[in-house]
Amino acid sequence: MKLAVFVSDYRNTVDTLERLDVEDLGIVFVQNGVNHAAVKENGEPSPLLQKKARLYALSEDLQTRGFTEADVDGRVKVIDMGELVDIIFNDYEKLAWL
Amino acid sequence: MKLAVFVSDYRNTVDTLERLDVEDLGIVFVQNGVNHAAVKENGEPSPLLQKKARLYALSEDLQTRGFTEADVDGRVKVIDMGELVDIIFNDYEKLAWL
Amino acid sequence: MADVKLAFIVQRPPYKSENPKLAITHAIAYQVVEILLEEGETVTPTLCFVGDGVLACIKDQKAMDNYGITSTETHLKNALLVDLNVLVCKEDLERFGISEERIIDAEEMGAEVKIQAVPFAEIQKTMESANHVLFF
Amino acid sequence: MADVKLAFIVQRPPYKSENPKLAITHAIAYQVVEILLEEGETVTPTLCFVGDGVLACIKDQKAMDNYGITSTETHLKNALLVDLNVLVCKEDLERFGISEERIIDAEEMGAEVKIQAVPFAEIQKTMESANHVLFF
Amino acid sequence: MGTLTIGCFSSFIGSMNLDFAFKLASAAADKGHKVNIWFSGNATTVTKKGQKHLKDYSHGETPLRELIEKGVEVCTCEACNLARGIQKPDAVEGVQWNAMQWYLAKIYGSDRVLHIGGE
Amino acid sequence: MGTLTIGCFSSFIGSMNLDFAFKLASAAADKGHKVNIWFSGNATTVTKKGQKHLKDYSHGETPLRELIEKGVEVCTCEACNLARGIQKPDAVEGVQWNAMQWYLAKIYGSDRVLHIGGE
Repeated sequence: MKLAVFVSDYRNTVDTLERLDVEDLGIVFVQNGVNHAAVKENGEPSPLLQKKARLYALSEDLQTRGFTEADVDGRVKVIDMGELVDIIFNDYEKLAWL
Repeated sequence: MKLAVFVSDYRNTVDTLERLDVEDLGIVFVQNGVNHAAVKENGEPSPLLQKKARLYALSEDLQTRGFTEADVDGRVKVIDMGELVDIIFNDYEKLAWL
Repeated sequence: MADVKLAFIVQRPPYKSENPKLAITHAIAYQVVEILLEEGETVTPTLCFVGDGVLACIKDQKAMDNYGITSTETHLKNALLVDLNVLVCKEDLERFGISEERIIDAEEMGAEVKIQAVPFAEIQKTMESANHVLFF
Repeated sequence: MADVKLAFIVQRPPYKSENPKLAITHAIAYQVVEILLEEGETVTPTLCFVGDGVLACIKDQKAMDNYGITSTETHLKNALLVDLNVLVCKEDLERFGISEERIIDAEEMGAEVKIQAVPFAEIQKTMESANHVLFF
Repeated sequence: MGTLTIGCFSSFIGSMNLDFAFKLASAAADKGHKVNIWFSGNATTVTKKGQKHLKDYSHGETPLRELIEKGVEVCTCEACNLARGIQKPDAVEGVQWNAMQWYLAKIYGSDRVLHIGGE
Repeated sequence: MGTLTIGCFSSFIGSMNLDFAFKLASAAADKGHKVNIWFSGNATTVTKKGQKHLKDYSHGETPLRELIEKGVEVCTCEACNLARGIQKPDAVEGVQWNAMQWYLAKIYGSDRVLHIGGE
């Protein structure tokens, strides 16, 4: 399954993403989810960045929270809303907002 | 400090309760917080029940979720809304809703 | 002329937000969607409870007595009465120690289907075969 | 004739709910509360950021540019301009690797106070000496 | 007898926070305590009058009116209401319209404060 | 060009979910895609007209009107609105009033569905 998962929170109260078995996974960090891409805790990046997945973070939501591209982990691609639209239509068949 | 903390969620996204140093602590499980009092995970009761605190759970909120007193851990006192009012005014000086 | 399959995944407990209830009511609407579709077009939702969402399936919810609102239990019974396919994750039921006799059913109301406790792998398959997934 | 001390504790990140913003605006209202109180009665809030709440203190928030809404940064600057006591948990700043130069200030606007990074123990003391605690 | 001030910041319908606050306020008032309630943020939509009482949904209007009748003081954040398109004539009668200082002033005179934050 | 249906279930103001949905819908429409938006639960309060545009708050009315002008189809859950005291004449013009089957029917004809659940 080609699935793009939207992570909009920094702390998740669901473990769905850990359990899902997805062959072609994208993780899109939006809203407070961008903290996963831009913040380290005790020097450690978010465990979500270790998933076998293409990783994206929305530039608008990074900027809103005072982050710049320099803060973003190298594994994460910074995209804008227009690029997100293309990713949604071209790269994934199903979308999940956790 | 005499503090009554209201826990209204099953999954907490804040660690405030772990860090607070309170000499006279009450924990009141309300709404989905009652799951801490009535549900075990893998046979283990919620870690919150091990806090050095007086523990209460609201009967109305247990019943709403299909629980009876028989489900509730022995350390937790089941109270109704009227008893909660008395606890608020008689036993604690400050209240915190996490 | 086709059927569109939907996986409704309820992953949070009831009574914290309207999510679990709205998952059920939206799934039930599959019964009346035909008035907005062409002949032969259908929508088939499967309603799946996983994680803390399985807590929605515990019977004897006294939401009406205590808060004057329809319980999630009543909504689930309505779902069973319209033959909706309702799955609950077996591993999560076991994790919470919820026995099968505590699971809601609507037999006394004449429902022909029951909530089925299935391994997570089956819920995964439901998501794979669905055209769209909706997480609540 | 007395002063009532309040501890406002912001423990969640901004932009997920209105909580952090409302904590700031409610604390700022201490400036105008006297119109509703008797002579000599005052309310003194201390605004404390702990846990993920410290993320509210990062400067250069472009909420207006991107979403057309006042940033939490602007609200915090307003708080400093009215001499509100604002504390941020040092341990949490360190945990997130947020250096002091990334913390919001309102010096260029003429504020005389700054956000103070303090150990959690001091925030604990603030709660102890407060008449009431308000968790956001 | 004491004074309890409750601050409500959560959305109306769904979270049960407002339902809880109403029941607590009612129980405290029944025991003779003075109760004040402040609505801010998404909670302010509960002050809109004309709520159709459908059993599927939490209902705010009837409990609000009952509380006001019992002498509970209720106030809503004017700016929060206006931002949501709710004008004062649209609100339940007896609900006061004011700003944050109302809450602080009520807290000043309270023995207990239960601040129920937003979601 | 494809069809995207977005389901919005979160509270208006605060969570930024609706702000995000509006921006995404607008970007998709600008690229020539067909977009549908369904409001249910606490999200339905965004359809109330007469929202005062205060800079401190997310504003729903103007973006909604812009989206409708761009051809985005917008529908709100009638029962959810009525439970919150919002009648049809109180709603932004051009917003459709219907029930859950509207959402399912739009999903039927969609290439992509982004269901943004509640808080």
